Amino acid sequence: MIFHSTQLAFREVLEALSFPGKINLVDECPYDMSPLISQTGLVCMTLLDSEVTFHVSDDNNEITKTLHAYTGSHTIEASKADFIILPLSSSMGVILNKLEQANIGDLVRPHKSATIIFEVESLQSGFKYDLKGPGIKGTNFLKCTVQPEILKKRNEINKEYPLGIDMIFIDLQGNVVGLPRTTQLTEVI
Amino acid sequence: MNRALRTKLLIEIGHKEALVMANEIVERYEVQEIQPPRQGLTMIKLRESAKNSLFYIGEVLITETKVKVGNSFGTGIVMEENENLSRALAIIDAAYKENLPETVAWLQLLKDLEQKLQYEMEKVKCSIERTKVHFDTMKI
Amino acid sequence: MIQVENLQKEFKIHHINKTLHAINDISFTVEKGNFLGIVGKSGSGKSTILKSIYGTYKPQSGAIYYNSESFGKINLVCASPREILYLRKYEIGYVSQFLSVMPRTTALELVEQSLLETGVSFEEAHEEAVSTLKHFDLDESLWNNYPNYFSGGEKLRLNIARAVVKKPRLLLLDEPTASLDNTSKVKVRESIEKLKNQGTTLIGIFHDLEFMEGLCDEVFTMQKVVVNSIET
Amino acid sequence: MGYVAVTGGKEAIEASLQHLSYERVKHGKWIDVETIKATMRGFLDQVMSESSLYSENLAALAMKQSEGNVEEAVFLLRAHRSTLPRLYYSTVTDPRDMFVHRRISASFKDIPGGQILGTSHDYLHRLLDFSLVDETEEEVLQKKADFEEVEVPEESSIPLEKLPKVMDYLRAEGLINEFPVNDEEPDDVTKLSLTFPSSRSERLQILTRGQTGGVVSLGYAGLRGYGSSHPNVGEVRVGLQPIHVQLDGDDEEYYIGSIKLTEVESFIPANVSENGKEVLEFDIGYGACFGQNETKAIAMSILDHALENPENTPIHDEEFVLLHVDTIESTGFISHLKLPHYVTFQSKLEQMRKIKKESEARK
Amino acid sequence: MSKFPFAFLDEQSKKEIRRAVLKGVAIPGYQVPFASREIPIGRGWGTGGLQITLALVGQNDVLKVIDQGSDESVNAENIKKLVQKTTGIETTIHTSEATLIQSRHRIPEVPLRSDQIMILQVPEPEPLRHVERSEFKTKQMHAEKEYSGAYLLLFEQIMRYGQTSEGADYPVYVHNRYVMNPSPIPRFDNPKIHQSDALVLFGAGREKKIYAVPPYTNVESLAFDDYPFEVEAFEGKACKATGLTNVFLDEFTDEETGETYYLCNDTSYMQEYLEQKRGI
Amino acid sequence: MHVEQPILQIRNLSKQYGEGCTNCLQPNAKLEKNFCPVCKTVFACKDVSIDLYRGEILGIVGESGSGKSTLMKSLYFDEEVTTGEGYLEDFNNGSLNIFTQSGQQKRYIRNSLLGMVYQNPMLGLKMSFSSISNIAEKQIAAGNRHVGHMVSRSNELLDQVNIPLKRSKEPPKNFSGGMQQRVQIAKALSSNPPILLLDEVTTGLDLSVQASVLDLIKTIQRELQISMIVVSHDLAVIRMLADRTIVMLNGQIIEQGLTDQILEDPQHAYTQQLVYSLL
Repeated sequence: MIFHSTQLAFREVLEALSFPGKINLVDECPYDMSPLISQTGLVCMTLLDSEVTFHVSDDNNEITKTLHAYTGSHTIEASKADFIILPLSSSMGVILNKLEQANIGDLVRPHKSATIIFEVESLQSGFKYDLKGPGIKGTNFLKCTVQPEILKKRNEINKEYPLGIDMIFIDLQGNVVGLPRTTQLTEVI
Repeated sequence: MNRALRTKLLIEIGHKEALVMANEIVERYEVQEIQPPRQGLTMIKLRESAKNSLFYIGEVLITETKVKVGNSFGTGIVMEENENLSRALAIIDAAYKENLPETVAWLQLLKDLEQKLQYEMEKVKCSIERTKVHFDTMKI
Repeated sequence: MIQVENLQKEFKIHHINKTLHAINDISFTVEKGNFLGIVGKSGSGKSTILKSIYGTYKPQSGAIYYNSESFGKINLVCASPREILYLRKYEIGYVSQFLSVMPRTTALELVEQSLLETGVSFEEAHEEAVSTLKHFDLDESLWNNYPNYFSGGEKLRLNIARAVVKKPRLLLLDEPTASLDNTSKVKVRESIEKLKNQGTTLIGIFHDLEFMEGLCDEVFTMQKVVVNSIET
Repeated sequence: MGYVAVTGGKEAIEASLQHLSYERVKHGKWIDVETIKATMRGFLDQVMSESSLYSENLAALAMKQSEGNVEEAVFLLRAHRSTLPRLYYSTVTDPRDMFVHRRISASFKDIPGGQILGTSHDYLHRLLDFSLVDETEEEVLQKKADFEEVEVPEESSIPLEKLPKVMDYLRAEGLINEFPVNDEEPDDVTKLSLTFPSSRSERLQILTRGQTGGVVSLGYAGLRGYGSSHPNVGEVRVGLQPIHVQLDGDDEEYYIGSIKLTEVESFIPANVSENGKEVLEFDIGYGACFGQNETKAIAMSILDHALENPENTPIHDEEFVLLHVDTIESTGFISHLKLPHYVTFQSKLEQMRKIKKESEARK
Repeated sequence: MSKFPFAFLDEQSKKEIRRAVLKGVAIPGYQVPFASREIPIGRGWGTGGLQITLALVGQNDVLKVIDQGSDESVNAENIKKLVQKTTGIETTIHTSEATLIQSRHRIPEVPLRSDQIMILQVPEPEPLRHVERSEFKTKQMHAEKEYSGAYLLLFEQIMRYGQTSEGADYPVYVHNRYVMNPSPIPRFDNPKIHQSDALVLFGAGREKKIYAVPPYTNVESLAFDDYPFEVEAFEGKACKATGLTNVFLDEFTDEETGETYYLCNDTSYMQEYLEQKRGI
Repeated sequence: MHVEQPILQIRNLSKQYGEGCTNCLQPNAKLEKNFCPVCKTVFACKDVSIDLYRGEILGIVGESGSGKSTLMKSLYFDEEVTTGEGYLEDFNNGSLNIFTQSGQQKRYIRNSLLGMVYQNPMLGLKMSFSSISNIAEKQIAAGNRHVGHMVSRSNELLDQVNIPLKRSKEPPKNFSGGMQQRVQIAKALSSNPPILLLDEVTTGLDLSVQASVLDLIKTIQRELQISMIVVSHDLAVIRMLADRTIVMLNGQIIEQGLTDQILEDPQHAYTQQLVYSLL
């Protein structure tokens, strides 16, 4: 039953955002969601429906069509989207551009900001970042293939708390890591 | 005959007919049930006359069925819980989409239903008309 | 110290659509430490000159050059309100026969405040205020009373005390002795002389010419009574 | 063990529920759902309107289960609603297309189409009819037959499916402001939390699903001086409203049935300035709800107008009105006071004792 | 007639609640509005907490429900029964066995773990409601971080009584940004939310708000430098059954002697403690 | 003498209610007072520029509807300006336009750098909280978290505004209008803001009460060297308090200068009308 799968996926995502940096594993989606990573598809099915909007960067409409079919959610330009989905194929320029456009909410409704669902190669190797903030006992770290420039951009966007974007990273193995706006992130060189 | 009228006739006055029509199709064609009859809601969007805007007045309980006949999908929606009628309407809907020859024959049947509905409504209207207040102008 | 050139002032009164000419083409110079007395008939525009120097009136044309300690030579006709306020606080004093004060301020406080706003310490201000009030023979029982209840003479002495206590560089006197008895006049005269000796420049209008005797270095006479012409 | 813990709720609940069930059956009588549906029209209409769920079958079942308690019946339906998927939105339905069964105007005597009384309690002498005590099936069938045998005109003369509106006459005269058609998608308070300032669609939705008693009380308070919207009922219409849906990807509409609807337009004099001059015009207060609930719809029209014109009185205060008319919210919160508050009470008690002790020590 | 979906709510409703929960976690202490479904228990009877539980719960969860410190009080039983009826999951009274703990007015005495989620039922989520009754204005105040009103209430109490008089539901500052009502838990439980190992979620069904305190988040009870926050003190009092003193106590009167005595408010904790003692 | 820097600079502040139209948005628009007869837009403030210097009292005089109260409300962020800039020397050294700051920043400016005394004490006070709490509220807002300090500061201010300390725990609703106004002033001052805004503070008070409030304001200004903007329709109040005065009419500044100059040598027809009706 798909609702058992989405329930489990939701709990993994919730745990990931509650403990930034902690690696959680999501099951594969029972449906074919390619070219998305299967787990990205399942996460989308867990969170999206006709009441919210999404935007897929770098898409020839295939992902958009699939997501609409399975969730009933509608696509919209990046600046207005509740969810921005950055598939693995997205180039650095596109990613920076979409992040730049993402809705950060306003002071009365900071929850109206976009959630970024970000596909990456690996959440276990690559650049190393120090994490601090709510959900983290002392400090934690994150190793991932996300370029420092992108996370620098993220820090810039999130400068006036409580405004900002929240990110859910998913890698090729189906690992999930959450990065809410409250997490302070610095690259370890 | 357009779909709105057709569905109206079958729902308001042609339950029996709908089941018969659907059976004709089931007997002759393969009918695939894509969505077995299920209950759900339809939200009603109303036009209000003060500012000419729209609002939601509430939901109505419906039973919905989706079937596939040949290459065509058909939908049956009916208020309240009524699985049989919902399924029948879905099959009839699919039959029309698929342009099955039976639908041609149904036209007369539907026209008879239309006449019957008009007759019934006329009766109701006449009865209601009795409650109209007649103001007579006094002669002075 | 002060140089008035071709000063002209008129009042345009909009609702009756009239223009009143007050003074026309007035020029004179006062050297530092000198006392200029202005004489002339009532309505000849004597006060207008003082009020133009003090900034209360805006002249239409002409210039009033004043050698300020803070700003150097400054044309008071074009000075900004903030500059005028500064000069009033530190350099230019003005005494008229009217006393306008806050309702709940005592005589002593009034004189003290005059000094306090220039940044003097409270102790010093108090000391100076006491000696000045003593000098003007203001009855000690009045010191902690509100001036609104004072007699005309008492008010005027207080008024002068308030201006004099600051030892202004330029003091404008607009008929300050008009309603004073003779003893008071003497006190005023004494204190003016004292100021003068300390280097204060003075310009004054006095009703009684006797008072000016020996006090003024120069007298400027309003040559002719300017007729109030009416334009439509 | 000699201690008393606050446990043992489980058995008590079971027993209490058994008592509850027993109440319904203890007289050995029952009523079937079909009978309720057939004979309790007023109840069904009120429950469907307050629960915001149009289904006579479910409303009748809810009534049976709740033993006729409206509050409970509405609650059952609202909760049931949460288990059902929202499958469709209807296409825009306009009460101009209503098949009118009743239409009256308090503003004009002779309106085109006429004053049609239809079915109404208005002119009923509220005398208990003791003949109903022993009413038999034969009598019921006889009464039914009697009505159906009354001779009616051969042809109808009033276009009940396309009855003109009273306000159109005032509009034609320029006495009512004409608003352009506004097709902006309405907000839906069942899907998105209400925020203030609220939108018109949110206000109307909350009022139409509001508790009948609550909406009527507030409307009444508005009339009595706690508001300044004093209406003249322009038109009350009751009838069957056809509902259509548009299926994804199809262009042809689909008829799904008709619902009974009450609609009210109230005329409320209002100052407007035109080219800098003050003139008097009529504003419209709008009320509409499921079923035949005329007082509710009229009260709604008063509140609609009051909320469109904010003022510093409760009836014109959107937060005051909209946050307090929902039956589930008000009855739920009032009844929650029955829940144990041992911990909060203990905490307060401790604080009070401490304050008292210290204040005595200070004396 | 019809069967109910798993965990009662239809999937779309759950999605909305889940999204609200995630935003709540991302903005600690901020009240995320949500539509709030009607469910089969009364508004004000824990519908907010229950909706969160229903949106979170899965087949592998073990649920504990507490009301006023007791697992077997009527309301707790009732909620537990509903979840069980619509999901078939296991329930427990032992804090350590639960994955989800829904509670009204208490946080268990047994320390929570990071693999547990605490869900608190909230009757009034707005800490500024007593300062400002308009929702529009309180939202603005949160937006501007204008919390002088919340402190003012405490200040006024100190002026009147010489100390604060807030009982339960004592407001807290979360992550140094939002002032939040911790739900009517006693002040005794406030420190348990600070740097908690477990995620704490708050649901207000009637007021239609969801908010959260993630694990390891700073939660300070409002106080002044010279009037520090104090929890309820049961000075010189101990649980009659266990002798424990470092717990929240319920007050009882012995019907026969008229004597006042105290027992642990957290009954499952008391039970576990007694069982363990007997075992030794 | 160094060049004096204003503590507050307002540049081209405008506040309009309504969208404006082709009639009223052109330079020489035909307006009825400050109201556009075509689109009903109200131009409450139009292109107002002001400098306020440290320690001075600036008077703003004008009839009701002249825009003076709107100006005050805009300065205190009670109203949002339509266009215009504002710079406070004590906020980022006057480098940032205060009107375009975020809600959080504006709240900080309002709480810490400004004090406001409203004509209606209901707007400035919580009538059922004790007076001492009312005064503390402003200190709390400015970040004070020490009850003892706040109490002593509040008592000091109550003393300064002549309210007996034994009444400090009474709520303002028990007080007379003049006392309420004095509590408001104490509250506005309690966080030591460099700028105090006073909006018709003596309007509606008895003459003797008026005098005591005016005296209090003057004393405070002298002793604390606070800058003030005093708005009044009453020239007598302005004469008593203000060093410099601005005259507003229909949302615009029509004349400004030294207060005695405005009173004795008014230039503008409207000012003359005001002054002549006073004298």
